Amino acid sequence: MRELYARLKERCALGELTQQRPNLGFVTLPREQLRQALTHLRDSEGYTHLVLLTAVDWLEDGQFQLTYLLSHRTQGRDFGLRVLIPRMDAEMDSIHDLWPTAATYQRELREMFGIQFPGSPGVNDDFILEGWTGMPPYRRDFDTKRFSEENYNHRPGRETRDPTTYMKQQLYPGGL
Amino acid sequence: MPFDWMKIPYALLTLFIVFNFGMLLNALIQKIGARVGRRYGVPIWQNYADLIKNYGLRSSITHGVMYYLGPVFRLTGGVGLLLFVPTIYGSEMFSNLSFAGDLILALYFVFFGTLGMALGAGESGHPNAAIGITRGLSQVTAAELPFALAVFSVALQYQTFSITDIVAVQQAGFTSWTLFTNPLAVAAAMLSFLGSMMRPPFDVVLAPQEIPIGPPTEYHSSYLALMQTNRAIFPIAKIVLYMSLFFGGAASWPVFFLKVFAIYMVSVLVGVAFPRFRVEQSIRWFLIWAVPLGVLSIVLV
Amino acid sequence: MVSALYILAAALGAAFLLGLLREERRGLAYGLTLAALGFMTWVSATWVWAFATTALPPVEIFTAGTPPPFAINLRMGMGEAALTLLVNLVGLASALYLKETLLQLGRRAMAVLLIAIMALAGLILTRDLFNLFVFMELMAISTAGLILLSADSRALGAGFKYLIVSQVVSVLLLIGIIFAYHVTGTLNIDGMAQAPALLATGIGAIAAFLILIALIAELKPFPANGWALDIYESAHPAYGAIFSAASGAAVIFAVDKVLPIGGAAWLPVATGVGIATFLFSNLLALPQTNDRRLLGYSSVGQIGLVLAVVGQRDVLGEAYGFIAFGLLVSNAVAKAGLFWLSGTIEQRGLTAWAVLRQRPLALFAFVTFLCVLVGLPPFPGFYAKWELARLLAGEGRMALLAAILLGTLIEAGYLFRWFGYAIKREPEAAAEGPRMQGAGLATGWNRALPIAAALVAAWGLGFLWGDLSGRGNLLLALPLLFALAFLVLDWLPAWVKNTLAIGGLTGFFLLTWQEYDPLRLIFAAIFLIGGSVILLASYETKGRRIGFYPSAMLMYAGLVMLIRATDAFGFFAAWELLTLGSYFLILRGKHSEPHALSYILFSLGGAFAILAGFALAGQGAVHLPLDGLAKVAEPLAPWVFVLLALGFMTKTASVGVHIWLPGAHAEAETDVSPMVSGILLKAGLYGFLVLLMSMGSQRLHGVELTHVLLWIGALSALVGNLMAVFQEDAKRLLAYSSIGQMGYALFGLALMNHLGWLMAIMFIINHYVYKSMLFLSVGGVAKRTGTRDMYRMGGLVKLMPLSFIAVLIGIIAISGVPPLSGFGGRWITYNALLDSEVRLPIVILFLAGPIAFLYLFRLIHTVFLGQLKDEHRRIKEAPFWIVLPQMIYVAVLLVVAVVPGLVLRHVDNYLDRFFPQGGLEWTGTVISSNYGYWNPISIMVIVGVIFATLFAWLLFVNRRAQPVKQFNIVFSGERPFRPETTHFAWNFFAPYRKALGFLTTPLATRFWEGITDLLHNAGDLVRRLYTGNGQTYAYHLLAFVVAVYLIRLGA
Amino acid sequence: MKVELESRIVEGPEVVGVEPALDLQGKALPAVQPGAYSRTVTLMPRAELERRMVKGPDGVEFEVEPLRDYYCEAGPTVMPAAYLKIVEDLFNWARSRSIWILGFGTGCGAIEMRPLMTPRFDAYRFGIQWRPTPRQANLFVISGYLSVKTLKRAIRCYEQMQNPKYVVGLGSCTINGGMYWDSYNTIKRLDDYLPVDVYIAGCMPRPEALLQGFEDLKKLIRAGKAEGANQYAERFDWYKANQKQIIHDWDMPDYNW
Repeated sequence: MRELYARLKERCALGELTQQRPNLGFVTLPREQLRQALTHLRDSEGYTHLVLLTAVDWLEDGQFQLTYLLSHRTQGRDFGLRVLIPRMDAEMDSIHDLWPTAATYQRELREMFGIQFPGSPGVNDDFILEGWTGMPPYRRDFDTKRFSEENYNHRPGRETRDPTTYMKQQLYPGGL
Repeated sequence: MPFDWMKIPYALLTLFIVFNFGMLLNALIQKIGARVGRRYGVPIWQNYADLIKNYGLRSSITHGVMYYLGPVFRLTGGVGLLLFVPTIYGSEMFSNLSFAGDLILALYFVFFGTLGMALGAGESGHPNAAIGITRGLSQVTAAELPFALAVFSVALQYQTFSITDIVAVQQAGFTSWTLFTNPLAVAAAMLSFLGSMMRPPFDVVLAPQEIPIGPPTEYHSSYLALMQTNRAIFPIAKIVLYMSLFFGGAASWPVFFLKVFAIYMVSVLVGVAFPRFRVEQSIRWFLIWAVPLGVLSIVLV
Repeated sequence: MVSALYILAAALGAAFLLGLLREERRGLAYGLTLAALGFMTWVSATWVWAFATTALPPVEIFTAGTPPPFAINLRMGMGEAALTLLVNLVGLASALYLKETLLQLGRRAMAVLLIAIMALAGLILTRDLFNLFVFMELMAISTAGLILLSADSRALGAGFKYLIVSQVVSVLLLIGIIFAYHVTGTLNIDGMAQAPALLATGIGAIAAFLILIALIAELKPFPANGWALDIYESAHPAYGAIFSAASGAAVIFAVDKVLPIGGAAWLPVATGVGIATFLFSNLLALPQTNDRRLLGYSSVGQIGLVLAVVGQRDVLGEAYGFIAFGLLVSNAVAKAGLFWLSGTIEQRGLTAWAVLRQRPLALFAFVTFLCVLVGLPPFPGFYAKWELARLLAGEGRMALLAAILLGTLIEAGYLFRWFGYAIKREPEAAAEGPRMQGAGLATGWNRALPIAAALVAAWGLGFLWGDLSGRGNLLLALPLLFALAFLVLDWLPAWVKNTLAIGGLTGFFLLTWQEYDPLRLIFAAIFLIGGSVILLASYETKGRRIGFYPSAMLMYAGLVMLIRATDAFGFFAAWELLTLGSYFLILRGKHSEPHALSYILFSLGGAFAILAGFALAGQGAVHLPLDGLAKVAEPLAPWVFVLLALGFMTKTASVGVHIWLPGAHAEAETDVSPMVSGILLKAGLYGFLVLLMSMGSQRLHGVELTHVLLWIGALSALVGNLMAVFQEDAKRLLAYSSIGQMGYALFGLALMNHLGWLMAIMFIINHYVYKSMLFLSVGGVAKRTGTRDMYRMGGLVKLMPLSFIAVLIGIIAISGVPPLSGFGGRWITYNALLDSEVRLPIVILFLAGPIAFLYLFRLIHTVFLGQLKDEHRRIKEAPFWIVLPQMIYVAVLLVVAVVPGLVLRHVDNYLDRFFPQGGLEWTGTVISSNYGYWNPISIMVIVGVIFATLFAWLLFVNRRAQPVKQFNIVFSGERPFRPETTHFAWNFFAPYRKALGFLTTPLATRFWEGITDLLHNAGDLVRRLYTGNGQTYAYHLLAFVVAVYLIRLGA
Repeated sequence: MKVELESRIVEGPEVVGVEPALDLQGKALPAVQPGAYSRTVTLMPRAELERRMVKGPDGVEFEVEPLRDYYCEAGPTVMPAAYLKIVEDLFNWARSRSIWILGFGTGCGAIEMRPLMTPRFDAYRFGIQWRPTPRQANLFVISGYLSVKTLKRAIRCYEQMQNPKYVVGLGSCTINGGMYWDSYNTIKRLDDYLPVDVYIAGCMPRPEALLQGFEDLKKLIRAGKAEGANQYAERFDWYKANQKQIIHDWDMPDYNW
C-alpha cells in the first residue's frame, strides 16, 4: 500500500495516506487529478473494479466528500480516492467513460445529494425517488422528520421514547 | 344410423365421475408432493374450494373475443377428448361418444384446446403469455414425436386404429398388455408422457418463477375456473388414452381409478425428483432419448 | 418468275447508279437504295411463294452458260429463297432503320450496304466454291466498310481487327479451293461432294479441311471470335442486326452447303465446334453488362447451336430443315429485333432498357424476342427444340442434348435477368436531370417499323412452324388464344378484363367439365373455378393493370392445356406456357426481380428435364401419348422416371430445388401469391400423378424410385415447416409452408397405395383452399399495414376481424385439428401409412407435423394478437374484394369439413382402378377404412355442442366482464411503455433455433448460390481470353484451326 | 376520469432548515448553510404518455393519446354479492378456504412470508397459496414498510386484483410507520391508501402471528365483512386523493384495470 502511495505520489498531489487495514487505504487528492489517478490505478496498478462511488456531506465545512473505492481483484486490496468539492452548486466530472457502472452511482448521487455530473448518461432520471422536487434528502440540512410530518398522514397515538432510558426502565424497573 | 339419445346422459355421467376423480386426484397428488417435502399439504377437497372461489369472484375483465373464448376452447378440448375415447372397456354405458372417431381423432383433438388456449392467451397482449406459448409449442414438437411413433407402432402391431379393438386384444391377461408385447413403444410413449403433463422437469412453459405462469398470466375468475376444470379432466382423458393403448385399458371403474392413478404417479415421481429443464434442453432430451426408442419401436414391430 | 440473278443484279446496278449520282442528291440515293432492296425482297418473296405453293424443283442458273470459275453458278430452292428473303428483308428494314445515318453518310455508305446484302444473297445462292470465295470476300470488305462507317470510335479498331481475321480466313479458303479444284477438277459444290474419295486423302483432305475450317471460322466459333464481339459492341445496331441475322444465316447456309465435301467425318467436328461455341458463348454472356456485347455473345452462341444441328443432319432426317431453319430464323428475327431495339435506347447498360417501360408495345416486342430466342412456345425455336430433342434422344445422343439444354438454360438465365432489369430496375441515367416522357428512347417511324416487322414476323413464324410441326398449332389452341386476346384488350379497364377472365375460366369449365375423369376434374376445378375465385380479389386493383391479364391468362391457359394434353408434346408445351405466364406474373411484384429469375431458371431447368425425359421415352417416335409412358421398357424406364420426376419436383419445390419458391411467392402481388401458390404448385403434382399413373414405381440400381420420392416428400415437409418457423415475413412464412404441404402431397403420391393417393388429393384440395385464403388474408393485412414483417404488426384482430377469421380457420385446417377439414387429411394419412411398408420416412413426417403448429401460431399471434401498434390504430378491414374470396374459402372449408364425401367419394371410387385394394367405405355419415373409422358430422356436432354449452355457461357466470384495453395487463406492477416493447414477436422461436442448431442452416440455398457463383466465375475467367488485341485474335484463329486439325487427325 | 400530468414547477430557491437541526447528542448543528440547495426541478410528464402525432401506413396523420387509447378509462364499481344468501355464504366459505396471496414482497417483511411455505408452518394446509399474478390473487400482503415508489406499484397490483380482494398489513411499519416514522420516503398509514382488512403488528411478526392473522381474516371473510374492494370503489375519490397527495408524478391511469 505504501509503495502504491509512493508511486501515485509521483504523479499526483496526494494528501496523507489513511490506512485502515493492511489492504484498505484512503487518500485525498485534488479534483483535477482524480481522473489521472483513477486511470493510472485502473490501467497500470490493476485496480480494475470500481467498488463504489459515494458521498459524505461535510455540512460544517461546506463540502461534499466523494469517495471512489477501487479494488484490486487478485491482490484483494482496496484503495479509496477522496475528492472534496464545494457544497454550493455541487458539480463533479463524470467518470462513466472509465467505468460504465459509475453512471448509476452518479445518478444516485445526483438524486440523493444534488451533485451534478454533467454528461453522465441518464443522470437526471429518477432513481429511487420518483417525482421528487424538493431538496435532495441525503443532504444533512434536509430535515427528514419535518418533511415526514408535513407530507405524510400520521396515525395518532404514537409515542417516541428515548431508547436508553426506556430500556433501562424495562430491564431494571426498580432503578439501578 | 339413428342416434341413441341415451348416450348423452351416459356421457355426462362419465364426465361427472371423471371430473370428481380428477379434482380429488389432483389434490392427492399435491398432497403426495407435499409429503415428499415433509409437509401436510392441502386438504383433499382444496380444489373444490378453489374452483368455487373462482366462480364466486365478482369482477372480471376481458381483453377481447379470443381471450374470452380461450378457456372455452381449452375445456372443450378436455371434455371432447374424454368423450371421444371409450372409458370403460366392454361397457356400452361408458363407451361415451367414441362412435365419432378412432385413435387418430383423439390424437389430434389433444391440440384443440391447446391451440384455442394459445390464441386466447395471445390476445391478452401479455408478453409472458406469448413467451410461454413459444416454449410450450417448441417443447411439444419434440415431446409429441415419440408418442406419435409409439401410437403408430401400436397401430401397426394390432393393425387397427380402433381403441376398443386395441383394448380388446389386451384383455387376455396381464402379459398381453402392450407394455409387455411392445415394450419399446411403451417406453417411448411414457417418456413423451412426462413431457406432456406439465410437471417438472418439463414445466418451463408455466415457469412460475421466471415468466409468471406463462400463458394463463391474464386469466382469472371464471376463466380460470374453466381452466381448473380442464386441469381435472384433461390429464385423465390423456391417461385414459395411454391406459387403453399400453396398459390393457380398464374393464371397471376400480381398475380405472387404480390404473389412472398409477400412470399419473409416474410423472409425479419423476417430477418431484428432478429440477426443471430449459426448452432447448428438453427438446434435445426428447430427440436423444425418446425418439430413438420410438423409431426402434416402429422398425421392430 | 423473275430470275434469282436479278437479286444480285439489282444490288449491283443500284450500287453502280449510286456512284453516278451527285453527292448532294442524298434523298434520291436513299430512295434508290430502298427501291433496290425492295425489289430484291420482292424477288425473293415471289420465289418463296412459288416454292411454297407449287412443287417446283430447285432451279439451277449458270450466268454465262459456262461452269465456274468463268461464270456464276447459282441455285434457287426453297431454302435459298427463304434465306435470301430473310437477308433482303433484314437489309431493307435496316436501310429503313438507318435512314438518318445513311442520309448523313451519303451514297457511298448506301452502296456498301447494298453490296453487303448482295454478297450475303450471293453466298446463299451460289453453288460453286470460287464464287463462294468471291462473295465471302465481298462480304468481308463490305462488312468492314459498314463497320468503319459507324459513328463509334471503337468501331475503327473493331473493323481493322475484323479485316485481319477475315483475310486470314480468306487465305485459308482460297488455298483450300485451289487444292480442291486441282484434285476434283470442278468447282461445283455438288460435284465435289459426289467425289468424296478424292477429298478423303492427301492434298484433297487438306483442301477440304481448309475450306471447311475457313467457313466455320467465319461463323465465329469459340474461342476464335473475340473480334466479332467487338463489332457487335461498337458497330451501329442496324449493322449488328445485319451481322447477326443476315450474315450469320448466310454463312451457316454456306457451311451447310459445303459440309458434304468433307464427308460424314466432318459432321462430328461441326457438332463439337458448334456445341462448344454455344456453351461457352452463353457462359461468357453471363457476366456481360453491355447490351450489344451480350447480344453478340448470344448471336455467336445461337449460330453455334445451328452449326451443331448442321452437324447432326445425318440423324435428323426429314426434320433437319424444320429444326435448322426454326433455330436460324428464330435467332435472325429475335436478334434483328433486339439490335434494332437497342438502337432506340441511348444508354448501353442492361438496366438502361428500363426506359422501354414507357412504351408497352416496345416492351412486348422485347419480351417476344427474348422468348423467341430461348425457344419458348409458341415460337419456332420451341418446335425445333422439341423435334431436335426427340431425334437426338432417339439416336441416344443424350450428352449432346444435355449440352444443348444446359446452354439454353444459361442463355435463358442472362436473357431473363436482362428482362427483369428492364422491368424492375431504374435506369442508371435516370438520376441526372428531370425525367421526361421518352427520355433515353430514340424513336421514329423508320425505327419502329422494322421492329414491328420483326415482331409480326416472330408471331407469324410461330404460326407457320406450328402449322408445319404436324402436332397441332399451339396458336390455334383455344385457351392460348383466349390468353393472347388479352394482349389486344389490354387497353380496357381492369375490372372489365377481370370480368372477362372470370367468365372465360368458369365458362370453359362449364363447357368441358364432363370430359374429365374425377382426378382431372379436381385439377380442372382448382385451376378454373379456383382461379376465378382468386380473380375476384383482382377487382380490388383499379386502373388498367397493363400486362397482368395476359400473363395470368397465359398461366391459366397453360394449366388448362396441361390437363387436356394427351400426348407428351402437348403436355410439354402447356408446361412451358404456364411457366412463362407465371414468371411474368411473379415478376410483377415490387421486389420480385431476383426471385422471378430464380423461378424461371429452376422452372426451365425442370422443363428441360421433362423434355429430355419425354424425348428419351419416345425413342424418336413422332407421337408419344402420355399413356405411352407405361410402355417404356427397362433400362430406359427408370431414367425417364428420374428425369420427369426431377422436372416436376422443380414445380412442387421439393427439397433441394425449393429455393426459388419463398421469394417468388412472397414478393408477388397480393392476388398473385395465391395464384402461384394455391394453383400453380398443383401443376407439379399433376405431373407426378400422370407420371405415377402411367409408369408406376421403377427401380434404378435396385433402388425403388418411389421410395426415394417418399424421402424427398418427407424431407420437403420437414424443411418447409422448419424454415417457415423462422421467417419474420408473413408471406415468406406461408411460402415455406407451401413447400412443406407439397412435401406431404408428394409423400402421399409416392406411397403408391389407394389411401396415399387419396391423401394427396385431399392435400391438393385443402392446400388450394387454405393457402389461397391465407395468402389473400395476409396480403390484405400487408396492404393495410404497409409491411409484411410480422413483428411490425400485432393486435389487428379488433380492426380486421374478417381477415382474422380467415386466418384462424385456415390455421386450424392446416394443423389438422378436428373438426375442420385438415383432420380428414391427417386421418387418411395415418391409414395410408398403415397400409404401406415404409417405416423410416414416417419418422420425418411425424417430426414435421407438430412443427406446423409453431409457424401457424406465430402467424396468427404476431399479426392479429398481442399489442396493436400506434400507427395501426386507424387501420380498416381489408378491402371487400380481398375479403370476399376469403369468406368463400371459409365456407368451402366448413362444408368440406362436414361432408368430405362430396368430393372424396368419387375420387375414392375412381382410384379403385389403379389400386383395387384398401379403399374407404362410405356408410351413411361414417367413413371407415380397414383400420379405423371417422364420422365428420358427429365430430362437428359433438364439438359444437360442447363448445356452445361451455360458452353459454361462461357467458352466464362472466356476464359482468369489463372490457379493457391493450395496456391493461399485469406487468409486474409496472406500466407498459410502448406497444413495440410489449409485443413479443421478433425471433419468436429463439429457443427452438437454439435447440435444433445445424438443422436450420439453409444448405440448399448455399449450394445453388455456389453453382451460380461458379458459372459466373467461369465466364469471367474465359473472358480474359479476349484481350481486345487484333493480333491475339488472329492467334486465336490460328490456334483454333490447328486444334481442329489435330482433333481431326486423332479422330 | 382524466389524469392530470401537467408539469408542476416548484419555485426555487427553496431553503429548508430554519430551525437548527439536532445531532445525535442533542447539540445544535451550526446554523450556517454553506451549501444551501438552490435548484429548480421540473417534473416532466412521461414521454411515452404524451399525446403524439402518428402517421398511418396510408399516410394520414392522426393523434394518439396513450392514456385514452391504451388504457380502459372506467372506474371501479361496487360489486353486489350473490343474489341468494346461501350462495354468497358458500362463496364466502370457499373464499375463506382458498386464499391466494400475491407474490409481491414490498418490504423486509416479505422474508417472513417464506417460512410459511416450509414444512414447519405449511400454510398450504389452510388453503393458502401464492400466485405470481395479481389477476389470480385475492390477498395482498403489504409486507412491511412501503416506500412511495413501491406504493405506486402496490396500487397498480391491488387494482388489478379481482373483487373481492383483501389486504393484510404486515408489521408495524404499515400501521404507523414503525421505525420509519420519520422517513422522508415511506408511508405511515397504509389504510389511507388501500383498504386494509387486517393488520398484523410486530417488527417483525413471527410466522405464527401471520397464521393467526390469516385465521382472523378468514373469520372476517366468512362473516361477509371483508368488503375492502367495494369499500375502495365507494370511497374511490378519497383513496385517489390520498394516493396522489404523496405520489407526485402520477403517471398511470386513475384506475388500473
